[in-house]
Amino acid sequence: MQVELTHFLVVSTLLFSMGVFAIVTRKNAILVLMGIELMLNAANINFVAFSKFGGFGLSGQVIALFVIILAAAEAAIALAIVLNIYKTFSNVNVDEINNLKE
Amino acid sequence: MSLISLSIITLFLPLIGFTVLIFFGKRFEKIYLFEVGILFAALIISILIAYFKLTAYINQDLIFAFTWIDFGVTPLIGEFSIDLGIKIDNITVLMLFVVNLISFLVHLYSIEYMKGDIRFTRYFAYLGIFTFSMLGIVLTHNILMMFMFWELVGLSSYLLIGFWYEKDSASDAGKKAFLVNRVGDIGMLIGILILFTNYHTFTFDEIYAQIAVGNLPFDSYAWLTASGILIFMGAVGKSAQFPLHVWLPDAMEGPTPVSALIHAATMVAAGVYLLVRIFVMLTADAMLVIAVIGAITALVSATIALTQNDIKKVLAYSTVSQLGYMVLSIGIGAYAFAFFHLMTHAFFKACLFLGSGSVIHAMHHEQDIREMGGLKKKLPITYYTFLISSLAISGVPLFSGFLSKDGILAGSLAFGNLTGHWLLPIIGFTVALMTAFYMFRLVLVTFHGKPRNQEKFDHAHESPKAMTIPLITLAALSIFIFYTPNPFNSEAGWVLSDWIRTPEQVVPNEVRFDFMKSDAATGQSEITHSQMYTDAAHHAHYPAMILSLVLAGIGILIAFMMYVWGKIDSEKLKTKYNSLYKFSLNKWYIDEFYDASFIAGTHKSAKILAWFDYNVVDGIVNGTAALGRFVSMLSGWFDTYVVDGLVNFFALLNGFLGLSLRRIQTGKVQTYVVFVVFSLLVLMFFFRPF
Amino acid sequence: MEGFPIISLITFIPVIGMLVILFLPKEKVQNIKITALAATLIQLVLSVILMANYNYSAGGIFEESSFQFIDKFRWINIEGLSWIGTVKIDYFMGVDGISMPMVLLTSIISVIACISSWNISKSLKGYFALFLLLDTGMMGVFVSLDFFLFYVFWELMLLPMYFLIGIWGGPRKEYAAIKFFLYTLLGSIFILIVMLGLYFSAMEILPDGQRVFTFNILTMMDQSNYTQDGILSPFNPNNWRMLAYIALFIGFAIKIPMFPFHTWLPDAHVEAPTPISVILAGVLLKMGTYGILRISYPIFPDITRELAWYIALFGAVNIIYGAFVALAQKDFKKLIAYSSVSHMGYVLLGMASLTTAGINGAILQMFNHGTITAMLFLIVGVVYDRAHTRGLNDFGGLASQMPVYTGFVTVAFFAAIGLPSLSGFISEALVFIGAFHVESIRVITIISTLGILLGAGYMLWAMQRVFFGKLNEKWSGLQDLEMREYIMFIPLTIIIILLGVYPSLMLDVMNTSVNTLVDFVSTNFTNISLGGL
Amino acid sequence: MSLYDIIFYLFALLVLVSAFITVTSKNIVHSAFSLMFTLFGVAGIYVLLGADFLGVVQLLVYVGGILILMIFGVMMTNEITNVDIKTGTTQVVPAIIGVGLFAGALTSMMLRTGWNSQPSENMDTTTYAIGKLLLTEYVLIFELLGMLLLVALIGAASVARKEKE
Repeated sequence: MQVELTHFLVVSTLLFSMGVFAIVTRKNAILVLMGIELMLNAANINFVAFSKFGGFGLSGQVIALFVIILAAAEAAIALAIVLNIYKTFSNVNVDEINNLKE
Repeated sequence: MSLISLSIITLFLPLIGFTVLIFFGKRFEKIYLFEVGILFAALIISILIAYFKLTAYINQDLIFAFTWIDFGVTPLIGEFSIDLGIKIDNITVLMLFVVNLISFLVHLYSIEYMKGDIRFTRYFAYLGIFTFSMLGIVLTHNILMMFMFWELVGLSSYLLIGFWYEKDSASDAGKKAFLVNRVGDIGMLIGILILFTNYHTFTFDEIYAQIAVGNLPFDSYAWLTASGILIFMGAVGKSAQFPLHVWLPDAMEGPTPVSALIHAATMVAAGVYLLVRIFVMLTADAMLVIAVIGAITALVSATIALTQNDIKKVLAYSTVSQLGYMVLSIGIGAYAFAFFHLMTHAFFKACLFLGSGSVIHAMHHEQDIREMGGLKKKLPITYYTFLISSLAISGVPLFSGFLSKDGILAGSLAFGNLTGHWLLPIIGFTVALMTAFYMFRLVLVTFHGKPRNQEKFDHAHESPKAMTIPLITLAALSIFIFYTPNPFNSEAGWVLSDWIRTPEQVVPNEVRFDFMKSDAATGQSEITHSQMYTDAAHHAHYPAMILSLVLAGIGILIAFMMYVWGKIDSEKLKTKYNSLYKFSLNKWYIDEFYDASFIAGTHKSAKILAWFDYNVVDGIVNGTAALGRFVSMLSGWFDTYVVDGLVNFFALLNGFLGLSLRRIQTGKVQTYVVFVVFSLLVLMFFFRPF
Repeated sequence: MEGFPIISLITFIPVIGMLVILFLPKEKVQNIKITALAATLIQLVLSVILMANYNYSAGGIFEESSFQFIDKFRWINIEGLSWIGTVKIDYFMGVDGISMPMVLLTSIISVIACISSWNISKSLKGYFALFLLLDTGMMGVFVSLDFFLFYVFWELMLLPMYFLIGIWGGPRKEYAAIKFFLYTLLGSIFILIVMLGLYFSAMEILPDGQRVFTFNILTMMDQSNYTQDGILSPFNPNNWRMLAYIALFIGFAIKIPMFPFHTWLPDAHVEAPTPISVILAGVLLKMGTYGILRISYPIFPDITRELAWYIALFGAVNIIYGAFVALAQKDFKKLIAYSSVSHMGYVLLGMASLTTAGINGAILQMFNHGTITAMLFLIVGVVYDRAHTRGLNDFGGLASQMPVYTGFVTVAFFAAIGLPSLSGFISEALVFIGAFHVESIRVITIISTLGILLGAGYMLWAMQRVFFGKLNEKWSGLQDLEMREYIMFIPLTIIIILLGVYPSLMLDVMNTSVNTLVDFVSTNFTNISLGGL
Repeated sequence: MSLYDIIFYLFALLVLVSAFITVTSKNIVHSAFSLMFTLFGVAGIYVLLGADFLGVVQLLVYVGGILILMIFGVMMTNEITNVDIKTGTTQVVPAIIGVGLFAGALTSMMLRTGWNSQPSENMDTTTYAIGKLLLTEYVLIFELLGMLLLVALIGAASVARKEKE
């Protein structure tokens, strides 16, 4: 079976689903973050794949590059927030931090 | 300097005095001397004016006028403007002299009389503004300006009567004076309006010129008569004629020099002065009304004066009575005597009041003559001046009162003869009798006999010079020699033969008295302008003189018999004619009648209207508001329970749904993500491309 | 003065002051007060400049060319509105002899009221901001020559007044404020209806030849500008003009206030703080009579002639009724309030005469009543500030305690009574002269003269109760006037005496216009036959 | 099956397996390490897709930067002495159902869509072209991202810093 666009897309879909799974199930905030990274990577794979197969030139790659930069920034901020949460609640378990309820 | 500028100066001098005293009165204690000095200057100037006018310009009137308000060309009545100005004729200068002289003497007198009063300079300021307003009345050449100054003297009278406003009776009297005068002024105002509406001018001479050419108000004699009577109403108020005389006796609450100046000599005579001014436009009917009012006034007040015990009240009623004489005199056409009596009365009545002031001063503000007696020894100067003035007012020969009063009585007799109105002379002579009686009652009870209140008597003492000099001056002026060389014939004197001329009336012949008709007139030299009337008056002269002498003698005799010789017991008379005595003592119950009718009626209607205002007019407003509130309450109820009820129902429904959905809200982000995922699935299902 | 928008400046100076005040912090009490005073003072100075440059021989009333200091430009310009067509509204201001005295009065009273507001302590910033807004509203009413603009200012004045009474007033302030507001609003509705009726009846020809409906008051005065079938057109044989006149009259009469629409006045006065009472009596009441002279008379000369008798009748009722009710009052301020009702009756009577003297007297009476009543309310304010009561029977003998104050009171009271040499006399006299001249209302005039007796009655009685008699020991601590009060009283006293002695100062200003008005009202709109009514 | 295909499947397997370990591992350190492999695999896929520059960047930024950062985060938020760094899971069952359905649906969509794919010819190096693009067409976004990074840096520093006592 010749590797085509669909293959890449399936891989990215599965990777994305796993990211979602991580976000939904894990208690630790850092793991949630990792899930997000997975999702971003999945999206990036799509960008690059479309860039190659869709005839869009290099734009997809450039966007992917931007997404990486965003991810880096996001990771930095998010970790800083996690540290802060830790300082406040003495843990980083997302399910115990339900201040949004009230 | 022309006489005009001199008279303007003398007009404004007292006003300057008033202004200075009002503004600087507190700072300088002696500033009242400024006012007295100013009055002295005014007196000198008025003497100069009188001298020049009566010599150089004796037959020439001086007029100065300027446009006060210019209306330009108006659409309805064309060009018109309101002019103010002054007119100087013989009457003016005489009056100017009288006012300034008495005013100056009263100022002088007041220095001692008012000494120690807390509002001493204010008193002089008020006198200043009074003098100013009075001179304004005297000098004016138009009726509007006269009305304005008329009101201003009302103001100064109000202020001076209520000068001791701490006493309720004083402030009441001031208010009463002002309001009663206003009643008359309303009539005067309407009269002025009638004239102005027809002639578009306020100037006396222009109005008379129009009437003279047969231009009648609203083309009817009735309106001419009406305007005359209405303007006379102003005089009724100011000169305290019946039925508006009630304010004058009450006005005695003011300081006594004020009573002398304002309520005896000058201001109350302004009414007569007004009549003198409008004499030429009075129709026969109007004159008859005036004569009757004058006669009634003279009679009513003379009867009241008989029984009063307050020295000032007696004098007040005698003033009203004498003013009645003057008004009567105008009414019967004895123009010259009216003005002559005004002058003579001004002097002797001022003297009487100042004399009474001297007595009151000596008796420490005791005014009841029953507490006096025997003061002759203690107050000789006061006594003799008082006596001279009493003789004058009683119509005893050699004194001024005789000259003028005799003329009036002769005139009334002639008038009765010519027209058949005999009641007028009868009243006139009756009043002459009463006058002599009550004046001598006053003199005898006050100065003769034994002191009734020994303590007060012991403390009595003659007044200081500043008070006696005016007394002496005024008493001297009550002697015949200043007016005529012949004590029995006033017409021989310079006042009547040279200075005062009766002008010819301007009203159409149809509405004049027969004897005043223009064909009955014969030139300017006679006192009454009408030959027929002059003849009649000459015929009546001796009978009137003899009759009045006899009556005055009888009056004085009765007074002596009652109060000196004790031949007639006054107490017995009192009990015998108790109801009559009470009637007179209570002033014919006129005040009570006014209180019960007009004043109570006004207050009652004020209360009713106020009630009407609060409850009906405002009630309608508030009722409308209440109705509005009720409707809005109804709609509010509808809104709350029906319209809003529906809304609330949905809200409740939502709330219920929300409550049940609330369980989903865990606050955990992850749960939300699960929902997102599920929702995405659902969306994907719905929007699936296959 | 060509090109310099002095009228607009006079009108909007207070608004500028208001903006400045709004930017000031509320702790800077002194700055706020001084700003307000400066705004009103500048307004006064400009008004005096206006007066100095005023041409006495220009008539105004109905022709734009003889109005002075005109500010005019298109304000609202909306084209092609479905059935209404083009809406063009002018910003049109100018003065003539009728408005000039009112402009001067408004600026004088504003300054006095501003000084009188000095001891207001409660939320000062809001007070002065509203006060200045009120000033603009009043001034605008007196200079507007466009009905729409007039109406805008008329309403603009209402709102600050409501708050000034409702927030800074006495114990029943809410009641009084709402009553005032609703009552005046009711009148405004009548005015609005008539305004719209007139708008759809009169057309203006623009320079480019286009005919558009207009709110221009001067256009509405010319018979030839009316369309044949306009609802308020004189050519229209229905009676709408009569009804419109009555509606308009009621709208203005509420402001005067005319019996039986007067009951808001005593309540508003009693509850309002002193400076607001001063404004209310000094300026606001004049807006009603001014409106009648400016709008009702020249736009409806036909109806005016027909109904003059009734106006005179209501004038007489106002005079007598107001005086009687005043006589029964026990509250000093209420007494003055009812005396206002009585005095405004003279204005109505004078206007109803349709003669030069009568209308001159009416306008002069408007001015004089403004100054005199302002002073009377200040007088009540002085005694209320010190004694915290206004009951006439609570006092007595104040003349001994406060002699200077009593002096000013005497001037004001006698001016109100109509004593010659004080300003009240001449205006009342002119009113009587004018009214007596007209045969149909002569009897009414004679009855009205009773008012001067009753007026003297309640004034002197009040004077006696408050100032004469023995001094009540309770009041032996009352102070006489202070400097600020002198500053308020002296200018008013000077005006009162000056106009009493030489009324031509004011009469010359208005006389040409009044002549024009009388001529206009008695000659125009004549060839129309009115059916019925 | 060409070499290209084999390499793709290897990398795909690496990515998916290590990702699975990442999301399921109880030990957070294991998760982190398997994430490294995932990222590495993704980098390989990039290279396979002809995005060599991006693959390098992926390695540098993710593996060299983000991952290190995360491990630091793990260590700073768990007591390091506690060797057993484990974390719990929650709502596993709904997640499995939901995510399974989601993945299934998405995959089926991917498979059933008729992609009009036209593989472009391989470029020699993309670095030059990307650099050109960055400084021409995307220069604004590029600059903005630069700003964003700066802001993120400062923000992270300020959020994470110790509060003053």
